[in-house]
Amino acid sequence: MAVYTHHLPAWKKDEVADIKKHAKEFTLIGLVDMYGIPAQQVQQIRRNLRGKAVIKVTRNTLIEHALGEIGGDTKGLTRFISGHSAVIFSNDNPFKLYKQLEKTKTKMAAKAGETAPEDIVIEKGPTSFKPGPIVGELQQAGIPAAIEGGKVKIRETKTVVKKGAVISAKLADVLVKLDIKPMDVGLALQAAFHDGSLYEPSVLAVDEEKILAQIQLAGQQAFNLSVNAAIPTRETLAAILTKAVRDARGLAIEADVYEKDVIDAIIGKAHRESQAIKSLVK
Amino acid sequence: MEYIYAALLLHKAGKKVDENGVKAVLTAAGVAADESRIKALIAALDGVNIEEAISKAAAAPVAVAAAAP
Amino acid sequence: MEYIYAALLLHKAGKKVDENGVKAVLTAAGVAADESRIKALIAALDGVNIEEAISKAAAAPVAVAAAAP
Amino acid sequence: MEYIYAALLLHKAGKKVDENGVKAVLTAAGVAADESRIKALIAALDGVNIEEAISKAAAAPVAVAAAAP
Amino acid sequence: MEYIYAALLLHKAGKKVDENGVKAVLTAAGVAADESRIKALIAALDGVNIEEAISKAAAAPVAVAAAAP
Amino acid sequence: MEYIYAALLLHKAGKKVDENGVKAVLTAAGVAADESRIKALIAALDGVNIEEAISKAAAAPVAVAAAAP
Amino acid sequence: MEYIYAALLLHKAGKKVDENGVKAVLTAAGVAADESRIKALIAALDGVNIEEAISKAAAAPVAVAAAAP
Repeated sequence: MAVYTHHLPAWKKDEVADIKKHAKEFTLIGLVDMYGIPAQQVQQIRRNLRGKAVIKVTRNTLIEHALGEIGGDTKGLTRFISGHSAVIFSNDNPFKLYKQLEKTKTKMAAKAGETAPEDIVIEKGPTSFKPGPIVGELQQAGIPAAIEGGKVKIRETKTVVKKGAVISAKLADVLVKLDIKPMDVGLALQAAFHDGSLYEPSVLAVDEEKILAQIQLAGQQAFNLSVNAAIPTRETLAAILTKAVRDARGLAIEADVYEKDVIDAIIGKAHRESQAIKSLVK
Repeated sequence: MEYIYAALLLHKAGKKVDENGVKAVLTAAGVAADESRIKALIAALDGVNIEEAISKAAAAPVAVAAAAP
Repeated sequence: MEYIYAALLLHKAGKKVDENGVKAVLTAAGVAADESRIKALIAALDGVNIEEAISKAAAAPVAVAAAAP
Repeated sequence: MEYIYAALLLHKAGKKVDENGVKAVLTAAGVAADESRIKALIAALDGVNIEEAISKAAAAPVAVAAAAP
Repeated sequence: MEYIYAALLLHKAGKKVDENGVKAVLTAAGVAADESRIKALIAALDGVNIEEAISKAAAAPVAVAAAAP
Repeated sequence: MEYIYAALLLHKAGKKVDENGVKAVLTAAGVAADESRIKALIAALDGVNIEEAISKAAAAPVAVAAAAP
Repeated sequence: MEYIYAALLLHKAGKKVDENGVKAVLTAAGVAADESRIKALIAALDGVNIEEAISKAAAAPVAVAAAAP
């Protein structure tokens, strides 16, 4: 791949200058893979990212050229350029951008030879098909179809392709007919440069459930510490008082300290004990 | 708990739950009754509807179980 | 319940739960003790671990509540 | 409950829970301490492992719950 | 917890729960009261409904069972 | 958990939970803050109602306590 | 609660939970740290096994409110 350092035509110079300008305006510069995304969907994605990210589609050579001119560590992005790369700019941090891009993914029909992103399961039950060659097509694709009551029916729920397996031409064809769209299509972040560091997608997929669970745990720990160590805060003092009183009541009931506040409970305890013995005696 | 059982026994027998009664019952059981605890018990029971306290105790566990969704 | 209360009173006071004890306690409470009922009670309690039976009674409702999903 | 609070205050502060201590604490709080109630409290707590009693009570919350409507 | 019990004691005795009161009670219990802890407690008490917190202590265990999903 | 505590500290203090804030807090605590982990945390918290997440937590221990028979 | 989180942060980071540490963390979070509250926190934590205190469930009144049908 040749790198044109001189004699670029004016429009190419403009493209390179545009990338460099954006790189100055945004804190994040990254590469996304546009492979296989229909133009219409690219428009939709751009709309969804408005205000959050800008996508610049241009020739790979020009992207490489611009990255070279920006220089420094940003140049490290060059090695992630692939056949259908576009440049993405954002002021979000790379994790947020990754999240945004994940959200813009939409479901599309599978093409023959594509890999199933998850188990594809056909539910049993009636279909809208009228009896005809479709029954044979379904059966050939491994779907247990039959005619029942003048309608085509799937006899039993079946996993037609496992996650990671290749979708055959026949299956792709019937999936379209069944209106099943198993493919997640969207911009895939190839790499991002932000705040002096290069981020690869492998580190950008954050387990948010885990972080939320940790937030809950931390909240619980702080509450426990405050109450158990009797450290009064505005939020926990009521709970501390309640615990202190509950402990006091518990002690009074356990130790038979006859006080007005707990005499009900002591009578209750005696009653339950008596019931237990009564049930043994009959 | 022996003090409260003495009180419950008197109550169930339809007797007045007072210091003398509790003391007599405890003594019959061979317990060296502590006057101050008897006094405290009678004071705590003053104004308490024992029957009601018992029926609440009987109802509570059912309510707990029923309340669990 | 008077007979049960009397038995538990003796038990809680650390005394032997026997016919004489129950009778003495009931009498002190002004109850006309029925010898045959006392005998039946003592017979029924024979071999029973009262402490265990009581603690099970206290724990049971909690278990019910906790088990309800 | 103020007598219980006084006892727990002393206990949590690592002090001996005795009549003098309870009386001093109650008096400082402006409570006209009743000698007999203090005696009853100390008698009831005699031989009781306070920490254990509290955690035992916490484990059997239904006993407490009986009073709840 | 001794600071908390001092506050509860004052409240129950119908006294104002303030720095002087808490300090006096703790001192009577033989505790070398920490001024900063007293201040923190009094500051946190501002806006807390003590009576409500107390009444929850009796009711809470039922909620425990009900809250278990 | 240090990163989480730092975020919650900022949140409770009414401050914005952002990269600079978390980094400053961690550094002050003597933790060698990892930029990438901070960025990941901030991204994960984006759009999360922290108060709600925490209050769910406050309810949790009760359920846990109830479940342990 | 920010003081509690500061203490938890230092503890989890393996640092000593002392006045200087807490103050530094709070200041970094942009909190105007109150010396007296910090002192109170440190005094309250004295002798406390933090690991144990954070994992021991303390029943939350929040659950009570949530459970009320």
